[in-house]
Amino acid sequence: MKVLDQGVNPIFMDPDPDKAREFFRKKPRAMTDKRMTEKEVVEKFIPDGCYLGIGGFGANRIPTAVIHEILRARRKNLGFLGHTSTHDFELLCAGKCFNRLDAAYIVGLEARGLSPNARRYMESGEVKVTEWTNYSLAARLRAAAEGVSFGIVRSMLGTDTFKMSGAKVIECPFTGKKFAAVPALWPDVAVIHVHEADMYGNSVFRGISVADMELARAAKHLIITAERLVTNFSIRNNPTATSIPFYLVDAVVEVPYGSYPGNMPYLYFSDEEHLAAWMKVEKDPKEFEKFLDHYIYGVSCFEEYLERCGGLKKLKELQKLETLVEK
Amino acid sequence: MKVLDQGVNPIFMDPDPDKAREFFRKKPRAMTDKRMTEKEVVEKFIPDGCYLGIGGFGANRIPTAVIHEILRARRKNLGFLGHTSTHDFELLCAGKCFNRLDAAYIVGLEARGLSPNARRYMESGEVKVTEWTNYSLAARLRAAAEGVSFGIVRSMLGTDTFKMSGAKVIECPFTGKKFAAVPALWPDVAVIHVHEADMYGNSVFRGISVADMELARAAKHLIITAERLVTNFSIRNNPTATSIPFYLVDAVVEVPYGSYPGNMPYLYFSDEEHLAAWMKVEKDPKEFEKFLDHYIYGVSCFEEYLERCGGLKKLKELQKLETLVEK
Amino acid sequence: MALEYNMMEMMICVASRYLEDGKTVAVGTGAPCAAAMLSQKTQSPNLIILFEAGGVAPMLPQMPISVGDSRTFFRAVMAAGMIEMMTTCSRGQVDYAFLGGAQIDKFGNINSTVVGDYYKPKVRFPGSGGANDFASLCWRTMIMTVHSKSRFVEKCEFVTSPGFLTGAGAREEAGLPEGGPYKIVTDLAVMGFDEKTKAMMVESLHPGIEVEKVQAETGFKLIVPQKVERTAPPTDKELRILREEVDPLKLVIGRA
Amino acid sequence: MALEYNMMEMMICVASRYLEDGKTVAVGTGAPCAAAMLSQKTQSPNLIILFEAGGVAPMLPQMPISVGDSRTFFRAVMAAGMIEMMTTCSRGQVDYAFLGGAQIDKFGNINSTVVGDYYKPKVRFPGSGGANDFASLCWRTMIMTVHSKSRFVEKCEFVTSPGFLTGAGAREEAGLPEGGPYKIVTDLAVMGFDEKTKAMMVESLHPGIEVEKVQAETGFKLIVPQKVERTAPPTDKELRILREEVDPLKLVIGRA
Repeated sequence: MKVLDQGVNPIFMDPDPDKAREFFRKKPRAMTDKRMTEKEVVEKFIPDGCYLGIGGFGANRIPTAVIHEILRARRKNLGFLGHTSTHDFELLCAGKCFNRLDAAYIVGLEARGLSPNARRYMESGEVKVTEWTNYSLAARLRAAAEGVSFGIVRSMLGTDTFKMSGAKVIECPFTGKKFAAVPALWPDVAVIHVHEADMYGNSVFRGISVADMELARAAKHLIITAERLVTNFSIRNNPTATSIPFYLVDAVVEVPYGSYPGNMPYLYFSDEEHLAAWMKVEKDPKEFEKFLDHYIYGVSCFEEYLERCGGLKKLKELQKLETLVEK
Repeated sequence: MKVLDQGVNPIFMDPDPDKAREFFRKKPRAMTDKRMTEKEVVEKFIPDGCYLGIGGFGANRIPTAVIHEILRARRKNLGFLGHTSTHDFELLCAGKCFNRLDAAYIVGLEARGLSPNARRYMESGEVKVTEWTNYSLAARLRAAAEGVSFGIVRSMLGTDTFKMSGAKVIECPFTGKKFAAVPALWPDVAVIHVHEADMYGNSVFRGISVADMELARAAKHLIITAERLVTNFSIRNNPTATSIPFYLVDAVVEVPYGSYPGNMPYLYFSDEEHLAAWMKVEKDPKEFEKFLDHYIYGVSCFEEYLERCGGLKKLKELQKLETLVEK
Repeated sequence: MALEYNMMEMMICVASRYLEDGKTVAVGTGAPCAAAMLSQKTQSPNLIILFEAGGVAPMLPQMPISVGDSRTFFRAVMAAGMIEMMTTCSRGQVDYAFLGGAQIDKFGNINSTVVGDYYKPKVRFPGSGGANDFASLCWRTMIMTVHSKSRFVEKCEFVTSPGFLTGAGAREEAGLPEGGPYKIVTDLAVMGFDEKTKAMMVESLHPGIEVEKVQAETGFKLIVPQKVERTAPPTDKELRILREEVDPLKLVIGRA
Repeated sequence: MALEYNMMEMMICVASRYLEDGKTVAVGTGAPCAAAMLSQKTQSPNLIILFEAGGVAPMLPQMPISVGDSRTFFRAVMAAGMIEMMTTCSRGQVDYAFLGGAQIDKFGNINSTVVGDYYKPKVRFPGSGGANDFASLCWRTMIMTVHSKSRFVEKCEFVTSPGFLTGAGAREEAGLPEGGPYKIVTDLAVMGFDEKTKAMMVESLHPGIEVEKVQAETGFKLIVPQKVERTAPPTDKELRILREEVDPLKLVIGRA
């Protein structure tokens, strides 16, 4: 195929669909009990150097418990999918966990401002970056989910975002129109937080799906963290609501309040005080180290972190904020 | 782009995404009352010669009332999207409504056998046909829904299905692998039957979506028929369940039992007796004409058709069959 | 004394044995669905049944009439859509698919589109539906059909769904992913494909059937290896489950 | 006497007037969202607000903090996903999108990625997020930003999101669909783009601002047409609705 132009930055993962097929051919499909702890899933599915994707939208429906565990396990040299990553990105930068990055939205926390530490890390030159957009990165996952090696979008054309990407400009064989072709992306592992899952991994989330439908299907290994486990009967009672079927899933971790300090739609709002504390303390690297020790490295489990952040009383406040019963 | 091979049959609809954009630019988006009768929608949105797509799966969740109205309005020279079309196809063949066809699954009614009249019509040479598969036809709709001019699949390659299609073989710019490129398909109009819709067109269906997510987004005009109308409040109370947003929709027709004689998941099963009667009477063209007069041309509205088929008593039986309360 | 059985029961029981536990199978209505259900109730309790229109792992209360009817997602774990199912095949997560057709040739290609001239056909059949997609994208295509000379032809008049196309290397050359026809279960025998040439080969003869009979009902020269297996007849257990639990209304097994 | 207002209130009120009734607008958090909400409550009750992460036409109870937080689909008509929203843009069904950025150049290109060397940046910003997608796919890109020489540059150091690229014909040449920057609303003026050259042009000066001031705060030569409009100041009604209904907590309008 004639390539009219192409981005200069590396494609970190092999877009060969037949290699992915070989992997998926061997991936176990039986409906078995997949419950694990966050420690176990990091140990088993997130080794040093693997390429990681995180579900949700930065500080909304994120699998915080597993990300903390990645830091505690001192994981290094990961590849990371920077698809509207905000607090998740801030966390992984705090642990200097990754050294290569597909970037669509990074270092910022949307209306909250920019993370000083994430900026330091990204300005250090220690991280190899390839540029994308939110849609083109979602389209890379969609192509992988479709079992093909590329997808096409009309974004990026003509810009430096394209130049610093790994995309190529091609022509439509029917119309001659130009498109940006983007390579399929099969992350080694993805972690997605949901409202409900059964022990086999059948998962339900409420509200927006962001890019999680595509991420769940593209990832070679998939870890689900769930606000609560439900019976398989409950799943089968309303199959229309299932977003992720069991055969995509490798592990299920039950984590109530698992998206804290992020927002979990219909359950609890984000803890803006705590997120602001991060941004503030990051300005001083020394203080930031102590802060990380207190909230992450020095705690043994996610529940302990929740306690240190204010425990049930704080969580009840966030629940009130979320449900807007008075509105 | 280098084309390695290509199908010989016509592409009936222009795959230019910019022409489609121009159309959608002007399509009204405001949330207005779109309720109409089946007569009105056929009059307004389904003129002779237009290209039509039908939602659901042949004899499952189909918009029977509108199809009957198409016959009664003696529509001719339509283009038709033969994506697992069974009873809907049988109906349109009975009216000789279309003369060009994208075919993936036609003339059959799955386990029920082949429609004698549909076969006669398709063997007459009166219909221009281009061959596809269920997936590649869905992929054509998906490409249109994405606003691009083509999609790629790994189906069809090496077969006569490809040869008699309008697809092209291209090479991936990243891996050199071959794919079948299929042209985007924007039908002029689609009709989809759903469980619930509000007067603006926000629509919910339960159970499998077949290719309706893609069809709803690809069609230039979209007609929804709904088992029942619900309030906008009801839609907003659970936005996760919405499959089709109002701005895609041109008209909403309330048709209880609207998928009859097809199956409507969770509400009523297909009327196998009536479907068998079709197959039987089709063998004799003379008898078939009388049959059509009795059930379609000679009735004034869908409710009258339901009455002639056994009315509420029959519908109650089908409801019993569907819900399987005893299981 | 063992139970008697008809040829449809024979085909279903034999086909069911090829479906390994813990694997995924995309099925159509009728005999394939019966074979998958039987396999679940005998050797492969963790066999996962998928339907192309969107049903995932239902607790099938009875035979579906359509691969899109509500039975196909009765108490399913997911009610999805066609793109979901077909891309699951494309990703390499569907192990088996079942096909039928009007003609099958020596490389396992299938015709379910037309007999006669394409533009003015003598007989028009449904076309691919999802068959070409399954045959292209799943790892192993299973075929169940009655054995006759008019069905088993040297070369299909129209190749709707790919087997091994023109033989060894042809799928790769066309760009198809790894896969292809696996077993053909008929009322006479089970056929597989020669590793090297990808041509059809007799693997197992049903009780009372000799290779000559199979060849006589086949419109091309079958490969007959030195050692041909003898198909084990349906067991009483298989037959009882098939008749009492899988198809009590005899919708499929009554057709033989 | 008319109410006083700050520059953020000015920008929001002015931007809100460009959003026609019955159209769709993709918004981010902060000022763009406030402008869209204000427009709904004044001239454009049928304006449809979309969020890139999936929220469609919510009844916004307050300013979202994130374009993916639960406010963005509070009592929405649909809670979809990002591909749904971006393909809606790509199909041509989204009329307006709002962007911000660190730099904007005379053809309306935007930099929100890096200042300095890309591989070892002096400042690393978030990158495109959905901005490049919106600027590529929506019909009219709206930009709200404070007017200063460091922001309005001759040429962006890095073009994150396309304006008219290098000028007339460049979007078409690159393969982008029709679209591009529409209005730039700053604290000093409203800029548009010259029909022929696609270069930035002053359209309307805010109260008390003269064209010299705007040019002085701009790092390239602005086109000044013979007739420049005078921006109508925020009305009392606009200000009251903005303060009481849209942003009572002063999350955005308190930032000026």
